[in-house]
Order: sequence, then C-alpha cells, then structure tokens
Amino acid sequence: MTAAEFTTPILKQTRIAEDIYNLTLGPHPAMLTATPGQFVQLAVGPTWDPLLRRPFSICYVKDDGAFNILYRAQGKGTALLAHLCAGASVNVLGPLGHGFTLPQAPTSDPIVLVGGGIGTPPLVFLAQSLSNMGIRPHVTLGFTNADQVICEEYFRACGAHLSIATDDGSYGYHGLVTELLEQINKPALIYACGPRGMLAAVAHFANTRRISCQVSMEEHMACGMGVCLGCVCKTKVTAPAAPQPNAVGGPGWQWQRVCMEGPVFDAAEVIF
Amino acid sequence: MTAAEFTTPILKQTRIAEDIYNLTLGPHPAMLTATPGQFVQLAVGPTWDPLLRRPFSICYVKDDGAFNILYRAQGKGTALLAHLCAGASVNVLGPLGHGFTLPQAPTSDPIVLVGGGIGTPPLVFLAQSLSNMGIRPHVTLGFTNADQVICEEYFRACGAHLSIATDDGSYGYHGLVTELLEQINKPALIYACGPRGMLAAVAHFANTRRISCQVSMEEHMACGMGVCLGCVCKTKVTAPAAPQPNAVGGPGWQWQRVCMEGPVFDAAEVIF
Amino acid sequence: MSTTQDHETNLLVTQIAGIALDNPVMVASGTFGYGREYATLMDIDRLGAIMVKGVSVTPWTGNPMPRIVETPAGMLNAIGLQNPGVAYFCREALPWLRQRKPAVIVNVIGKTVEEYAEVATRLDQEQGIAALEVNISCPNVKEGGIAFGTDPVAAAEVVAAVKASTSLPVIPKLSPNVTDITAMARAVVDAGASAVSLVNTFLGMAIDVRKKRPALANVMGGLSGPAIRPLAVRMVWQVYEAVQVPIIGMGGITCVEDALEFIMAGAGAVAVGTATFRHPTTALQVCAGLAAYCKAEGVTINELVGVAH
Amino acid sequence: MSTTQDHETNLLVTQIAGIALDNPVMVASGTFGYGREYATLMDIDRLGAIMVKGVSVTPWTGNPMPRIVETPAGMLNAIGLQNPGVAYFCREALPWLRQRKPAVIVNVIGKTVEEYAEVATRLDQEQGIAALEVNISCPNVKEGGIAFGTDPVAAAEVVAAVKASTSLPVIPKLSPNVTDITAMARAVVDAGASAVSLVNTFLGMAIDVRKKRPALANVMGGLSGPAIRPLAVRMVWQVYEAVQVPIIGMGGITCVEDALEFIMAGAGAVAVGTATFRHPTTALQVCAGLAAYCKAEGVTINELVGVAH
Ligand SMILES: Cc1cc2nc3c(=O)[nH]c(=O)nc-3n(C[C@H](O)[C@H](O)[C@H](O)COP(=O)(O)OP(=O)(O)OC[C@H]3O[C@@H](n4cnc5c(N)ncnc54)[C@H](O)[C@@H]3O)c2cc1C
Ligand SMILES: Cc1cc2nc3c(=O)[nH]c(=O)nc-3n(C[C@H](O)[C@H](O)[C@H](O)COP(=O)(O)OP(=O)(O)OC[C@H]3O[C@@H](n4cnc5c(N)ncnc54)[C@H](O)[C@@H]3O)c2cc1C
Ligand SMILES: Cc1cc2nc3c(=O)[nH]c(=O)nc-3n(C[C@H](O)[C@H](O)[C@H](O)COP(=O)(O)O)c2cc1C
Ligand SMILES: Cc1cc2nc3c(=O)[nH]c(=O)nc-3n(C[C@H](O)[C@H](O)[C@H](O)COP(=O)(O)O)c2cc1C
Ligand code: FES
Ligand code: FES
Repeated sequence: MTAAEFTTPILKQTRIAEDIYNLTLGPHPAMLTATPGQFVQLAVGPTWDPLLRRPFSICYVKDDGAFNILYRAQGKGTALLAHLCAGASVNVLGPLGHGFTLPQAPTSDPIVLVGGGIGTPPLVFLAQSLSNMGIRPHVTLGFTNADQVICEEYFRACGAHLSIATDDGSYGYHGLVTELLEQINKPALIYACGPRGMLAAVAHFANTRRISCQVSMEEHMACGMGVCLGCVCKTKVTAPAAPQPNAVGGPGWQWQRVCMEGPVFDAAEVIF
Repeated sequence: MTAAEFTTPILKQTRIAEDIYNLTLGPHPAMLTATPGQFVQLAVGPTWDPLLRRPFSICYVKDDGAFNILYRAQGKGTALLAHLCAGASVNVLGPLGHGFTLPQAPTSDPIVLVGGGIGTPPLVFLAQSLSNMGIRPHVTLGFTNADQVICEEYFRACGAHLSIATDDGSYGYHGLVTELLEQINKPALIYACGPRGMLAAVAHFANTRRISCQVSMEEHMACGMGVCLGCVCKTKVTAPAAPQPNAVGGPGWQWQRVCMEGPVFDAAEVIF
Repeated sequence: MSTTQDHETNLLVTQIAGIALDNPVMVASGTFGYGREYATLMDIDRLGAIMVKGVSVTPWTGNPMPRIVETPAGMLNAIGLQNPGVAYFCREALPWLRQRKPAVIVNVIGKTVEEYAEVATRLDQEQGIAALEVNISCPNVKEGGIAFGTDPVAAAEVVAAVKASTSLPVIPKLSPNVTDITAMARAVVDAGASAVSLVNTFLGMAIDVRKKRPALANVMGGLSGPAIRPLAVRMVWQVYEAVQVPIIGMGGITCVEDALEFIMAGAGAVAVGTATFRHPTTALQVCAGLAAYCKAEGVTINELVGVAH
Repeated sequence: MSTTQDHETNLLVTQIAGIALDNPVMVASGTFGYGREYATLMDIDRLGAIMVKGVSVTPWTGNPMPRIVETPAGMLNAIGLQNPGVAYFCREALPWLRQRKPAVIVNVIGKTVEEYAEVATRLDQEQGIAALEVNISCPNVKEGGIAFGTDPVAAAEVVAAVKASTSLPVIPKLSPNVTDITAMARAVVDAGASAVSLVNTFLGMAIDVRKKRPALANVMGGLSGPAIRPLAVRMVWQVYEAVQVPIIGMGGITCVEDALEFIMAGAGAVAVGTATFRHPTTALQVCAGLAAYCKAEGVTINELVGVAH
C-alpha cells in the first residue's frame, strides 16, 4: 500500500469510445500492492504547464504490476495524455488513497456495484477482487448513451450480473442507474462511483434503508499525498473520532482528505 | 517573402550528430518565397510552457515547399522538438527576416561562405542559390570536433570548394575557421553565420581589407515580426538613413531589429 | 435587412469611454507595433481597437540588450519603451492606421508630467485617434525614478495634466505592482479618467545562472503572459467593485475562455498582448470565440460584464 | 578522515538565523504537511529543514471547497490555513519530527497579535524546534481583515510580540502583495527578525467560465508555482540590498538552476513548495544538484549567495 513515484512506458493506448481512452502502463512492484478504489496521480506533459498531476482510478492491475486506467479526454491534461503513443514515458505517483473495503468473507447476499459514466473503471478492479473471493456481484451502470458504454466486457469476464441503463435508452434500460439499483432484491452492500449527484442518490437510497454503502468521492487534487488539504470533503462526526491530523471541522462535522482518508468513504459519513 | 502562420506535419526527423537534428517539415506555398538567410519561428510544445517560438534558419527548401531546419537540442524548447516523431504537427511562422543579398550577376571572383558550428545550416541554402547562379563558392566551416561536423554532403552536392576546421584537429584543419578564411586568395565577397565571436573576427577581417561582407546575427526573439523590439542590434549610422520605424539610437549608432532588418546585416554596419 | 453574420457581430458591439467599438477585443500596447507589421498576416480590420506602442515627445532609445527572457508560461521584457517619438508617429504611422477600421488608442509615455502633457497636446491636433491610453509605469525622472504608477498622487497628477491637454477620452493604464490597485484606480478616476486599462506588466527578474548575472541588461523587467493571468483577473475584479468607469482587461489572455474570465470579472473590453507573439491571430480568434459564445448563450457582450460578482 | 561524499556535503553546510543546517534546502510551509506524509516516499533526513504547515492557537477549519485551481505554470490555493492547532501539533506531530535530522521550523499563524504570541509561547516550551517562521499573510481580524503582511507597522508589531514570547530565532515570512517589499523587510528586521522568508503566495483569482462564478469558494487565493518565480527572485534581489539578515528564498523552485537563481540573487537558503506536489523528491534533487554544482565550481554555497549583484 506504499506509494512510489516511478516513470514507466505506455505499453498501449486505445480509444475505446468517443473521447475515452484505455491506457496500459508498464509494470512497477508498487502497483502489486494496489487495492480496488485506489488511484494514481499521473504527471501529464513534460513542462510546468499543466502543473498538477491528474488523478485516475486504477481500473485493473496485471500480475506483473502493469496496470490500466480508463479516462475521458476532457481538458488540457487529458488531451495531452491522449496524444501520447505507446513507448512514451509517463511519471506515476501511486497507488494512493484508501480504497473499497472488501467483505470479510465470501457471502451470497447481493453485493451491488453502481457505476456512472467515467466513474465505472475502479469498479472493474473491485469486481475482479470480489470474483476472486468467489462473490458474483450485481453490477449496475449508467451512461448517457450507447456510445459511452464502457467496461462491459470486463464485468462479464468476472461473471458479474450486469445491467446497464442509458439516459436516452439507446442501450439497455431507459432511465437512471439508481432505478436499476432499486430493482435489485435486498442488496446487502453497495459500492458506488460516479458523478456527485448519482453518489448522493445512491447514498440516500442506502442510508434510508440502512444498507451498508461505500462511495468513491472526487475532488480536485494538488499533492494526492495528504499534505495540501486541497481535496477535503465534509463528513459527519458519528463517533468520537480518534484524533486525525486533519480532522478539524465544526459542530457535528469534520473535513477528511479525499486523497488519504478517501477517495472511498462510508456513505453514511459523507455530507453531500 | 510574405510570412504565413501554418501548421504542418513533421515529414522526417533524424539525429545527424550528437544533439543535432535534421528536421523536415511539410510543404507550404509561403516557403517557396523564402530566400537564403531567412528563418522560421517554430512553436514548440502544445502548452504555454515554453511560451515563445524558437527561431531557426532555413537550411533548404524543396521544390514543393517542404523545408528543412538543422538544430542543436540545447534547452527546453529544442529538447521538446527533438522528441517529436514523424507525423506530429508543428506550427510555423515564416519565412521571416531579411536574408543574404546575392551577387547581382555570376562572378568568378572568390565568394566565401564562413560557417561556425550550428551557424552552418543557412549557408547550405545560400550555397545552393549561388550554385544555381553558376557560382561555385568557397565554403569554410569550423566545428569543435569531428563529431560535430554537419552539412558537408550538402555543400559537396552543390559543387562548393569545401574546407573544414576543427578546434581539436580531429577533422580537417586544426585551428580556427578564420585561419582558413585567411588562406583564400582575395575573397571578393564574404557571407558568415556562426557564434558572435567568429562573426566579429570575420567582420574585422573583411572590414580592414574593405571586402564586402554580410553577417547573420542572432538575438533572443519574442515576436519575430518586428513589433516587440526585443531583438535589436547596434549598428553604425553610415549614411543619413531613410527614416525607419525603429531606427532610433544615439550619436553615430542606431538600433536595428534582427528579425526584420536582419538577421543578415552588412558587416561594416554592425557594432560588435 | 441584417444577416446572421451581422446579428452575431452585433452581439459584440460595445462602447468604452465613449468610443464606439465593433467588438471589445483589442491588441495591447507594445505587442502589435503600429499595426502594420501584422497586417500582411491577418485581417486587422476585424479587431475592436489597436493600442499602439508607447509614444513619447522625443525618440527614446530604450534599454541595452538583452531585453527579453522567457520564464514559465511568461516572459520578462525590458525594452525600455524604445520608440521614435510623437512627430514620427504622426507622420509615418498614424496616416496608415487611421485608414483602418479598428479604433486607434495611442499609448502615451513620458518622464515628467510635462512630457505626458506635451504628447497629448501634439496628438490632439490629429484626426483618427479614438483615445489616449496613459502608461503610468514609466520612471518618474523628477522624483528620482519612482514610477508614477505606484503613487496615487503622482498618477492623478499625470492623468489630470493629460486630460487638460486633450479633448480625447483619457484611459490610464495601471501598474499592478502596488499593494492596493483600487486606490490607484480611484485616484485616476477622480482625476478624470474615462476608463482604466489593467494590467501592465509585473516587475520581475531572472538570473542567468551560467553568467552569474541578471539575464536582462536592465536587471529587472516586466512579466507578461499566461503566468500573470490569475493576478490580472483578481485586479480587474477588485477595480470593478471600486470604480464606475469601464475596464479594459488584459494580462495573459490566450483564448476565448481567458477573455471571458476578464469580462465576467468586470472588464468591458479585453486586450491580447504576449499571446500574439506566439500566435499572431490570437485576438481575432478571441473575437470569433466571443461572437460564437454570445450567440450560443443568447446574450450580448455587455450583459456578461461583471456577471461573476 | 573525510570521504569525498563528506567533502561534497560540507560545501553545503550553512547557517541561517543562527541555525546550523547540513544544507540550505528546505520544504516550504503548507506543502509538506508535518513531514510524515512524504517520509515513506523519500529519505527526508537529507533535507536541510522542514517548514511545517501553519500552526494556530486553536484548530482552524479553513475555507470551504473548492480550494485549489490550476493556472498556467501555477496554482491558486485558498486552503485558509486549516490546521488542528498548536496543542495537537506538539502532541502528535512534533515528537516524530524532532527525531528526524532536518531542522524543524514551525510556521506560526494567528488572527490577532496576541494569537501569534500565544502560539510562540506554547512552542517555546518544546524541544527540537529550530526557529519560528511567522506567517504574516493572515487576515488581521481586529483591523477588519487587512493582512498583517501588507502594513509595515502591523507586521513589526506581530514580529515584536513573537520575539518577546520565544527564545527561538524569529523568521517573518513576507507577503509579496506590496508596492515595496524592502519597506516590509526593514520593518520586520527592525522589530527583531533574525532572517526573512520570502515569498508567500501572490493574491490571484480565476473564474469558472461555465459556472460564471469565481473558481474558488473563497473567491481569491494565493498563486504559487513556477509562474511566480521571476517575481519572487526580484523580491529576493531587492531585499538582499535592503537588509543584512539572511533570506530564505522561495517561489516556483523546481530544479537546481532555479535554486541557484535565488541564491545568486541573495538567498542564503531556499525552500521548495508547489513543485513537491508534482515531484515529491524535488527538494532532494535540488540538494544533490547544489552539491554537484558547488563541487564542479569549486565553491561553497555561502560563496554563491548574492554573487549576481
Ligand atoms: C480519485 C479520483 C479518481 C479519478 N478517476 C478517474 C478515472 O478513472 N477516469 C477519468 O476519466 N477521470 C477520473 N478522475 C477525474 C480526472 O482526474 C479528471 O477528469 C482530470 O483530472 C481532468 O484533467 P484535465 O486536464 O483533462 O482537465 P482540466 O479541466 O484541464 O484540469 C484542470 C484541473 O482540474 C482538475 N480536475 C478537472 N476535473 C476534475 C475531476 N473531475 N476530478 C478531479 N480533478 C479534476 C485537474 O486534475 C486539474 O488539476 C478521477 C478523479 C479523482 C479525484
Ligand atoms: C535568426 C536565428 C536563426 C537561428 N538558426 C538556428 C539554426 O538554424 N539552428 C539552431 O540550432 N539554432 C538556431 N538558432 C538558435 C536557436 O534559436 C536557439 O538555439 C533556440 O532558440 C534555443 O531554444 P531552447 O529552447 O533549446 O533553449 P532555451 O535556453 O530553453 O531557450 C530560452 C529562450 O532563449 C532563446 N534562445 C536561447 N538560445 C538562443 C540563441 N542562440 N539564439 C536565439 N535565441 C535563443 C529561446 O528562443 C527562448 O526564447 C537561431 C537563432 C536565430 C535568432
Ligand atoms: C514586449 C512588450 C512591450 C510592451 N510595451 C508596452 C508599452 O509600450 N506601453 C504599455 O502601456 N504597455 C506595454 N506592454 C504591456 C502590455 O501592453 C500588456 O499590458 C502586458 O503585456 C500584459 O498583457 P499580456 O500578458 O497579454 O502581454 C508591453 C508588453 C510587452 C510584452
Ligand atoms: C497548498 C499550499 C499551502 C500553503 N500553506 C502555507 C502555510 O500554511 N503557511 C505559509 O507560510 N505558507 C504557506 N504556503 C506558501 C508556501 O509555503 C510558499 O511560500 C509558496 O507556495 C511559494 O512557493 P512555491 O511557488 O514553491 O510553492 C502554502 C502554499 C500552498 C501551495
Ligand atoms: S490532494 Fe493534497 S491533501 Fe489531498
Ligand atoms: S523579435 Fe520582436 S522585434 Fe524582433
């Protein structure tokens, strides 16, 4: 779980949907310690513009420590990344953060993974880990339309029950991914990653039903290492918390760092 | 001679000596109007670091308007350029500046081209133009050592009398290029491009002997278009000069812009 | 009958200091010469205004070389306001400029209050000038080299003197090298400014580590380019809340988004400077981008000014 | 018998404000937490000093989110000095820190003069602190939010109060958002500063054009990173000529050449801030680079301080 800074070649980069890329980066031993929900910070571009690293969830790690991220080219940094060819080098900081907590033991209770858009990739790693434990998760995914659907093959490969929703009905269920979630019979545990609005809806669904739920949060990051306090997120103080370096806050709430205590938080904790 | 701004692909890039690259850029009609001694400003890198374009002399232009520059990777911008592969795009501003003035008519008087190190490339274009006029120039070049020798084949191809000096004697004459110049019998006209010290020596040689001489100057540039006044060079006011937009100065001298009135100046004019 | 083209363009029509502008996009003083150099490369008639290089009473030789050095996402310049003087400007540059479509805004410089006034008086005799931009970042020779731009009293004095010497709108260009930009803005508005330009360059320097000497012959120079944009946007924001006159915003604008930052922060018009060196047509691209943006959002440019407050 | 390694390292030995340092390379306050976070990634014992995140009397919650935004070659932050307070610092962070080799310089913050003094008093009881860095860029709540850092009188007051509350050397950290940095430097030196740190961040802002709102919840934030380096080097240069105390220079340092710029401009030590976010080992690389440079040039680091003047 100790992060490393390393430079590694791009082994492969493929455009898998409009503006979405699957990037395979060369192996590093540190990546073999990664757990689902953790992320890496990539230095994009060779100069100081852009300045900051970009955070990306780990989609999966191969046995040799090579790993993949799936990302949407949307701004300055990801556009640069998308232009790189196999053979080019990328500097990586990771694995970082606190990922999903896996069930202690195999269970036959329905475990549900809820993904929205480009929030889907870390759920691949999670589904693989669950599958390795002998768990067949229910995976429900939401996308804007058929062209944006990603990762299907990975979930099928690990035997997940897969259902997909699209906003315009061009693929799968016509509607919201949260509607698919409601159709699952008595989920025992929910894991979610996606846009803030979706996470809030999933958390609300879980919290009102007292279903254990973990959500992966997103904030702009500078350091990714817990020092800059740029990525904090408001959480409830539920129990008298053990003093944490950055656990300051107000009445009933405290800041937690998305890059350290997160990105994955207990849905009952997060103040949306 | 009108400059254009255009984006063009790299057709080829080869490392021709330690840290020296030969870059072939795609054709543009504007380049067909280029004259020897003119230069282009290349935008290096896709972001604002580095900010400024880099000036490079035109080494030669092919019939279709494709053209070559030869450069030394020495700093931030040229290092970025050296990393680009064939197919990548480069944004060009050019051709710019005022190049060498060719003899009015073919002549059999010795015409000497003096090049120092990475100042050699524009002399290739010049030698080609002289050759097209039926003139076989004497080309004398100086380099630090054998590994740094460039452009030999181009000068041979246009039938020049070629002599090369190296500082350490590892190739050709052991000594300074100016010593080679002194060995040529009664030069009628000298063209020079290279480090400032070499240009000063060549200018001194020519001026004291009243030999007509043109030198190509170098200064850091921002605009390359004559507006920023960042690239000026001190010149003597020899005759009552026609009023020039930026011809201000002091008693006996005036500034001239290396990117507009230059880079090529009459050696008798420049104040070194 | 107005075409779609006309309609889009109309969204950009505006007015600054009483000057009618086809669009609010200008090129900044010192980065576009007297306009002619770039005319072969692009259609300069599509610019809202041209702010010409600083003009002084007599020719100025400027600083020794080197005058420029690149920095991360920026550049330092210490040109020292080299220019051939107001007589040359009126004789050689203005006749060409006044026949172009963009409004001509002349950047006025001087080493004393009297020199500023003298340039203004001379320019007042000429046709085809829309306004005077008063560059108060020059060293005040009488006061021993302190810039007019960092002292509200000295700045007001210059502005008042220029105002008294011209019938044209007076637009002081503020220096950002001050603790409180709003105090400077208030001082020049009280002295009669019809608008303010901001910002000029930030005082900076670089060391040539190999030579163990300052990289610029003048030791210090002015920082411009994208690096300074967040600082410039902050100052436009502050000045917008402090004074009522229009603001011409500049400092690191490279694209339409950057221009929108300034406009939403409170700039009624924007100027492109250093980015022109990299891409000569930047200002035209900003202009086209603003037209497209206004059309898509269904707003006029004037409706966007200061909306982020 | 000293090895080559020792010899090289000795070239970097220096002293700032009476603190003996193995080398002049520090990590800047707020960019290295309390040191522990990066310890797994690198050998922090090779740093000259660690300047810890600002510490206040009581815990501060800082500003709402968003707190950071990237800009060209820079970033704006409006963390708002979130920190768990001096008691927590002494209990949880200091015991670990004081067992490390680098000198520990504690960054002190407060909203009133009294709060600064209180933190200093509390820290004076602790072992293993080398000096106090007084961050005077905090808002002065009593004076209605004006920063201590832009008023020489207020700055001197804070420094004098801290000085009176501690036996440790006091190093005020100057804000660059002033017309005349030398006036600030003189004021704090007269008030008892043993050295000065400069610079803190530059006040800037960005607009989120899509939302038509400031990008930071706090509206304005501090600009750091390579973009500000030319401005910071200029200020170090000016302060070096104005006061006699050592300068800890910072602002956009990313590599050994950048550090040399500051040293040649007059900094006796340097600190790496934002660049650590990009490459955590930047400070160590700067340190190794300085050792190699001094060896190649045959000089000690002290011989390089201010050589460009
Ligand atoms: C823990 C974590 C995991 C992530 N995993 C993925 C992933 O697997 N795939 C994927 O496509 N995206 C992922 N993101 C979002 C991704 O980091 C942003 O899309 C990316 O930083 C945008 O960079 P840009 O240069 O294209 O955009 P720009 O807008 O140019 O970026 C400007 C600045 O804003 C930051 N920023 C912009 N959007 C976001 C965002 N949504 N989240 C965080 N910072 C942002 C950038 O990092 C940069 O600092 C993740 C974000 C976090 C925090
Ligand atoms: C008219 C002209 C023609 C030139 N022709 C050639 C050529 O054919 N081949 C070649 O290798 N070089 C040529 N040069 C020099 C070339 O421009 C520089 O080597 C190059 O700009 C260095 O950029 P960099 O990013 O590697 O260096 P950096 O040091 O990172 O550059 C920093 C800044 O300094 C400027 N700069 C640095 N060195 C020089 C220099 N020697 N001349 C001008 N500006 C400089 C850069 O343009 C940039 O603005 C020419 C220069 C001029 C003025
Ligand atoms: C090379 C250069 C010359 C300049 N000359 C002048 C000038 O003569 N008068 C003036 O008021 N501003 C001058 N400026 C400042 C610009 O007009 C502008 O205010 C500043 O560069 C910030 O904008 P930018 O970041 O877009 O360049 C000059 C700037 C540069 C880079
Ligand atoms: C995220 C962040 C937090 C900071 N926190 C503090 C702080 O608590 N106290 C302080 O004096 N300076 C603080 N600073 C300023 C830095 O210590 C440093 O002075 C400034 O960032 C310039 O250096 P740089 O460009 O190398 O980052 C902070 C800077 C950043 C980027
Ligand atoms: S990104 Fe710096 S603390 Fe999380
Ligand atoms: S480079 Fe701008 S005038 Fe020559």
